[in-house]
Amino acid sequence: MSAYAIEGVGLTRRFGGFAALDGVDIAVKQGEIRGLIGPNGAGKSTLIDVLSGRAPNRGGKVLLNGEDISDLTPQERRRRGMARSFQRTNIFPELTVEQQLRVASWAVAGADIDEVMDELHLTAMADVVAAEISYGDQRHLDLALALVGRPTVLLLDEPAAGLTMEESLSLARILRDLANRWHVTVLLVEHDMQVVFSICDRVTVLHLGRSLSEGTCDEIRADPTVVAAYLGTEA
Amino acid sequence: DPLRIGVPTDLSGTYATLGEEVMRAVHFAVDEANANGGVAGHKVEIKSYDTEAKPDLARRQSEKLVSEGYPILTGLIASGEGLAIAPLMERWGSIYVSTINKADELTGANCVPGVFRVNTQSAMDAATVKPWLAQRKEKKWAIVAADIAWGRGSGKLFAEAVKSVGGTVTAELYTPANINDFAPYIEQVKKSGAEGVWVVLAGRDAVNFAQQSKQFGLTDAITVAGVSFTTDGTVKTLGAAAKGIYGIINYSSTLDTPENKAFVKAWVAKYKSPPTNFEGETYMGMQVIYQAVQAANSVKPADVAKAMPGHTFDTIMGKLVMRAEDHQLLKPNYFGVVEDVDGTLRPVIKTTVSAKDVAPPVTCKMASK
Amino acid sequence: MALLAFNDVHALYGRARILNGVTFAVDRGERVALVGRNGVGKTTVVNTLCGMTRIAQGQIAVNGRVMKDLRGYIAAQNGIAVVMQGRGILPSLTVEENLLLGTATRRPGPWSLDKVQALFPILRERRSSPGLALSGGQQQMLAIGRALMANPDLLILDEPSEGLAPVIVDELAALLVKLGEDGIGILLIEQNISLIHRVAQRFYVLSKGAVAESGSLHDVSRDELKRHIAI
Amino acid sequence: MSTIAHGAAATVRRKPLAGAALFVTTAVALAVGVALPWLVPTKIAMSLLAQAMFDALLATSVGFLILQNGRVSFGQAAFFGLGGYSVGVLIARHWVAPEVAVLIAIILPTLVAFLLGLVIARITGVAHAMLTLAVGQAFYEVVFRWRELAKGDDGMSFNLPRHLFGLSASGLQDPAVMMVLAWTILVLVLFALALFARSRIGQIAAAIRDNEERARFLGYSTMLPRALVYAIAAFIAAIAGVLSACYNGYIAPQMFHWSVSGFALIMAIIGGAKFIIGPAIGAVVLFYIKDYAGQFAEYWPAIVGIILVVVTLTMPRGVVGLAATLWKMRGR
Amino acid sequence: MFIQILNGIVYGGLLYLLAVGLVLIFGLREVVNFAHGSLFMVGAYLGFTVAAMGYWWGGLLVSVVAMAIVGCMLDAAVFRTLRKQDHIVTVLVTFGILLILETTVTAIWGKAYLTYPVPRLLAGTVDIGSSPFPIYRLFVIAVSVAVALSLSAWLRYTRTGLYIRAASTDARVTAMQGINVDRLSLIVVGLGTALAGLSGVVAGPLLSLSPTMGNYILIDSFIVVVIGGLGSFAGAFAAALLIGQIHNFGAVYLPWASTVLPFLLMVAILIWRPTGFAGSRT
Ligand SMILES: Nc1ncnc2c1ncn2[C@@H]1O[C@H](COP(=O)(O)OP(=O)(O)OP(=O)(O)O)[C@@H](O)[C@H]1O
Ligand SMILES: Nc1ncnc2c1ncn2[C@@H]1O[C@H](COP(=O)(O)OP(=O)(O)OP(=O)(O)O)[C@@H](O)[C@H]1O
Ligand SMILES: [Mg+2]
Ligand SMILES: [Mg+2]
Repeated sequence: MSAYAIEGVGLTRRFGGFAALDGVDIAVKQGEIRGLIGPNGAGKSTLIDVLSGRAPNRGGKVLLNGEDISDLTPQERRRRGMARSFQRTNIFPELTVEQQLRVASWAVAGADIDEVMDELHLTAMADVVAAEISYGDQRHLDLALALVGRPTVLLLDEPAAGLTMEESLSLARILRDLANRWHVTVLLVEHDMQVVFSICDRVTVLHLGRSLSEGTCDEIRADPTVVAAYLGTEA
Repeated sequence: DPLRIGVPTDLSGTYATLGEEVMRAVHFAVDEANANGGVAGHKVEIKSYDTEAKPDLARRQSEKLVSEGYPILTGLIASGEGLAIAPLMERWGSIYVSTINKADELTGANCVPGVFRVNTQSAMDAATVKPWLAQRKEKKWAIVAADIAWGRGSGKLFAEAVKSVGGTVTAELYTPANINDFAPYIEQVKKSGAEGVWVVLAGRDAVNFAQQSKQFGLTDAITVAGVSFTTDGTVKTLGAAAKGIYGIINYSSTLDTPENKAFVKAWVAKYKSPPTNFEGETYMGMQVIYQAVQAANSVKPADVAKAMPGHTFDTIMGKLVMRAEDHQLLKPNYFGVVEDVDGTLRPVIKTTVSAKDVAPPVTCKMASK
Repeated sequence: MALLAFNDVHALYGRARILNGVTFAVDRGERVALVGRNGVGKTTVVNTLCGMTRIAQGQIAVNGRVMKDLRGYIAAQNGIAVVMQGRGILPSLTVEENLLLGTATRRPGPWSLDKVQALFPILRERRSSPGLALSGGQQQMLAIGRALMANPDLLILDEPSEGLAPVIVDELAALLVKLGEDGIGILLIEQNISLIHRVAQRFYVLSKGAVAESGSLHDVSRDELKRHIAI
Repeated sequence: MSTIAHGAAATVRRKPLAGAALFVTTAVALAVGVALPWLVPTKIAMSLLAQAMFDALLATSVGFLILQNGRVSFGQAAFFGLGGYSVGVLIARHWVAPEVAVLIAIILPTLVAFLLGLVIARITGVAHAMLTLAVGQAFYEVVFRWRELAKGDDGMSFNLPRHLFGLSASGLQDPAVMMVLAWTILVLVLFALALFARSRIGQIAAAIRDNEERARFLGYSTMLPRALVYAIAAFIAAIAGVLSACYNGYIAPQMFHWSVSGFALIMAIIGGAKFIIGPAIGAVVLFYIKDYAGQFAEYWPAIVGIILVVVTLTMPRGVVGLAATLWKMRGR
Repeated sequence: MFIQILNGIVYGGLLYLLAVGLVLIFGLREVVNFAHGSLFMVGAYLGFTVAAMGYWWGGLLVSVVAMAIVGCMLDAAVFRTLRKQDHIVTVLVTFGILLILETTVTAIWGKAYLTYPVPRLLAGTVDIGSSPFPIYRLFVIAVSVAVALSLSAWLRYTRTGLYIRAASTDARVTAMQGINVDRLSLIVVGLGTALAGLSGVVAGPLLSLSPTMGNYILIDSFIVVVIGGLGSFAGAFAAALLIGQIHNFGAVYLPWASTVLPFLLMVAILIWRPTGFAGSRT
């Protein structure tokens, strides 16, 4: 087995003449939580899209546990253990919370959903159709759909957005737990620096479609270019 | 007990205008009979349902009429409707007198004891063409026909007729039903260099084709003739655009027989305008039913059916025989042209082809039970 | 006279009662935060103002006038601009067209296309790309820019920091403070405590469909506020 | 963290008919079917009921596609007609044993629909409706013009064989027998659909209907389940077509016509397309409304039109939707 | 050949006039308007009645104005009431309206086919490449091109146009910008229906009038709308011209398949691009 759970080599994505991703390399070790930060429009979501098979990848390669999965469909990637959440909530509006989590679990051999519902405070609204729960709860649900069946690689696009501060921290705890206990590898896009710096092993900074720098949290926090371009007073 | 006639017909579908004519003629015949004390003492009653010219609905409505006590049926328009109910006559214990269906099969391959046809079938129309064609000077003909069984059959027979009189067919165009724009076809007729065009279209298609060819100057440039094309209804709609169009006429109010003159007179007195071809044919169907009832001296469909084959009927077209072998009424057919008659345009009969000359061959193998 | 005042408002979605007597007010030049847990009904407050729920009881007054008929466009015509949760970008319209929509009420004021584009340069750079093509954070900027284009008296922002990079959140904080100082009322619905503290002067805590707590932000620490929200 | 008890006051999911209730209802409905010949007074009433059942099957097929796939079909008559034509042509030509003809007539449309489903199911909304319309009309044009197959536009009558599956086939044209048969088939179909909706594959299909992209990211191939729903829907339409063709002893291109599909859709919506039983109820209601309006000769369309407008304005969720609402209110 | 192309443009133009009304109404109210064909038919009958008195252009005006009013009423009474319902439910209502309109027209004008006169000004033919071509058909082309140009300009360059495009994408968000979407949709549905009236009058002299005349052209118009990419005006124009040509050349070169060609084209285009020519709507 490869040392890297998920690896992207030379990832590129263009819209017309504009390169949203311009040959980005990224490699995340087994069980690592990798933060992915960068200014708005840096290409973070696009990177997740390319890794997860939502967007076509022109010219680069995606490796999952050392195996080239560039040509696989999203469903095939999911069956190999890669799961993702979405920045724009992407749920099943007409199904109840429980129904959709159940459907999610069937895809991965009937995993248990009670734990996920519990952790993400969805139990109380198990029987409510998703269109009628609040935005924050929908964000929870989106994340829960990704967590069902404990994937080996998790690609999360701003999971803490829309959550209360306290919930963000509880989310951070869950992720840390997943990584430590189950060796789940996480690639985490997040603008909430408290979350990023509290749980990430390493952080990659993306800027204008390129990887600007990579390092431990402390290294990144100390990098003046990152502070100027991105962190501001959060540093 | 009354003579009860069921009239399933198209009141809201493709042929709703014909259905309207059917109903008018039926009402006329009923009122006339009842004013004279009924038919052989039986008061005449009718009931009608809308079939939308759909076979399955024709079946359902006919069945309803029969079950409600109206076992003598008439008035269906589309051939498919007639063909759909024909096989059911025996089971329902009813009879059907066809007055508008043109498909040869109805009294040919698909004939059954309970079905009788009073109107002209396609084969009879075809036999009418040749005598007319022989006397025309146009030698190059184009054909524009509806792409259905009737149009294809008529078109083919016309092409054969043209060849048999030494002419050529320059274009054979079959148009889908209910299209809006005939321009591409008109353009092709023009380009083919035809001296005449033979049109096998009915209803809306006939009107649209005639109107658009007038606009393109086709009608003025070459001879236009057709079958079912110069019905009274179409001519009325088209107005001046119809003038000078030739065509097969199955019935015309201008027909010069004493019976017809009396009928037209009574009709005009009631409706202010002369009867159309479909009205004439439907009326004839009612005449046939009445006389069969008189002959049978019964209103039971089985008795009426027995009285029909071989019987000679006294109709507005003269004395006509219901052929026993296939239940087709042997009637004459006509060829005419649209002309101004007393200030209104009407198809006027120019050539009469006798019943004997248009009689179709018998193809029916009636399983007589 | 308050710009916006809710007086004991009870509101329902279908049969589900979400607001249970909400009372609060925002005045000119005031920067007010509305906070509360997920699903407590903060967005419902905004939706109610925009006529998207059924009001069973209570009143909403804008500029001292009690609103009888609350339909979607009425709040905006009364000088209230909303940055919606989920942003409400029109995906097939260009960025510039999205901004121009903000001026539908034709209210005069300091904000123009130029000024908004100067504030968020990306909105100029991408002015002719469809709204759909923007990244999440860029869409948030567009939503804020569009609300500014309306030159509102009252600006309501439903979780505006969501998806924004920290530097931009800094800028947003400064902007909101400045707007308030210019006399505009600000109603800020937020989860980001630090942003609340930087921007707002007063706060209301929503809980169980009603205002459970309120006060001045000078008097409470971040931790206290967090505890309030968690009730 | 405390649970969010308050906010979750929103609508609670409609629990599907509990298992036992479903079986009991089905059993009762089947028993009613057996008793029908004693309940229905006249032959013509039986004949009408039988034909209403054909409509109910077709509408159920359309409704099922909406419910499970979220796709509006404007061409379900294609499978109705295909079933009818297959059985009619094969029996008339004596190409295969009549039993085989019936089987082919049901399997062929199902297969065709499955293959079509693989291609067109990814298209949604109005475009999908138009596509299915195109498919239906293409079949219509073919049988309309292919005179050698079944006499083109005139349609073709055919005689049933003496025996079918060892039973006397003439019963198929007897209103009493056909009424009971069609009723029983409808009940069984509805029962099977209810089971399908609760099954795993049924719920997965519902998820795919709701959000196809996310379903793929959960690991599902979305093509097969959708095509399967198409196939099931076509299967039901084909049964209706076979029954109708056998009962009438006649097939005509109108079986494929878009107006048949359109009316089936209307029936499904009037009844309530969000309920499995809705379309069947809608079909029966509309069938009798239309039959009744027939008394008003050519004015019947206006009567039906007014009823459609009134029904949709007053009960947008259909007859069954209204009934469900009333039932809920009674519970309060 | 050239004449055939011209004929294709005539039919395409007619389809465009009808389709663009469908697009307008679909955009704002998300209503798939099955009554559109019968509104076209009513427009034709209204115009016919006035034209039969000798005022051809008066008929045009009366029809357009009357249909605009009908459209506004339809929007206020029906579409507004149903705006929160599933789109499929509104289809049912429009179908009901279709049935009512057809029956009403039958009761007033009868079932017989009527022919609409050509205005004196546009009667006769001109020779195009030595073949006579009706002047009236050139007029049809002119009308549809004029409508296409002015409509796109209006939608592209005016504020109301912007609001309409916005409301067609998301009525809720548009309303929150202070735009009265109900009033906007009154304009839009009124306009769309007026265009149906206009096309009814314009088509009148080409076709015969009957209560069901709308049904024979509605499906072609729907195909145009779908191929164009729902809600797209430019797409509808391109699609209308394409279908017009297909219709003509199909009749000449592939007569046996001419009726299914538009369908086949639609299938091909949708499989290639599931949202049609210009579709980006989701
Ligand atoms: N469909 C598209 N067409 C054109 N450009 C696009 C499209 N989608 C994204 N982009 C552009 O690609 C760039 C990267 O977008 P992406 O969504 O990956 O940013 P991001 O890093 O996730 O930003 P954010 O933090 O705001 O979510 C942005 O400049 C965006 O405008
Ligand atoms: N359309 C709807 N129909 C029924 N109930 C709804 C609807 N929208 C929201 N709700 C319910 O109303 C409650 C309040 O929702 P709201 O969106 O106002 O919460 P919020 O405070 O804004 O939460 P968040 O912080 O997650 O955005 C929630 O419990 C939700 O379930
Ligand atoms: Mg992003
Ligand atoms: Mg909210």
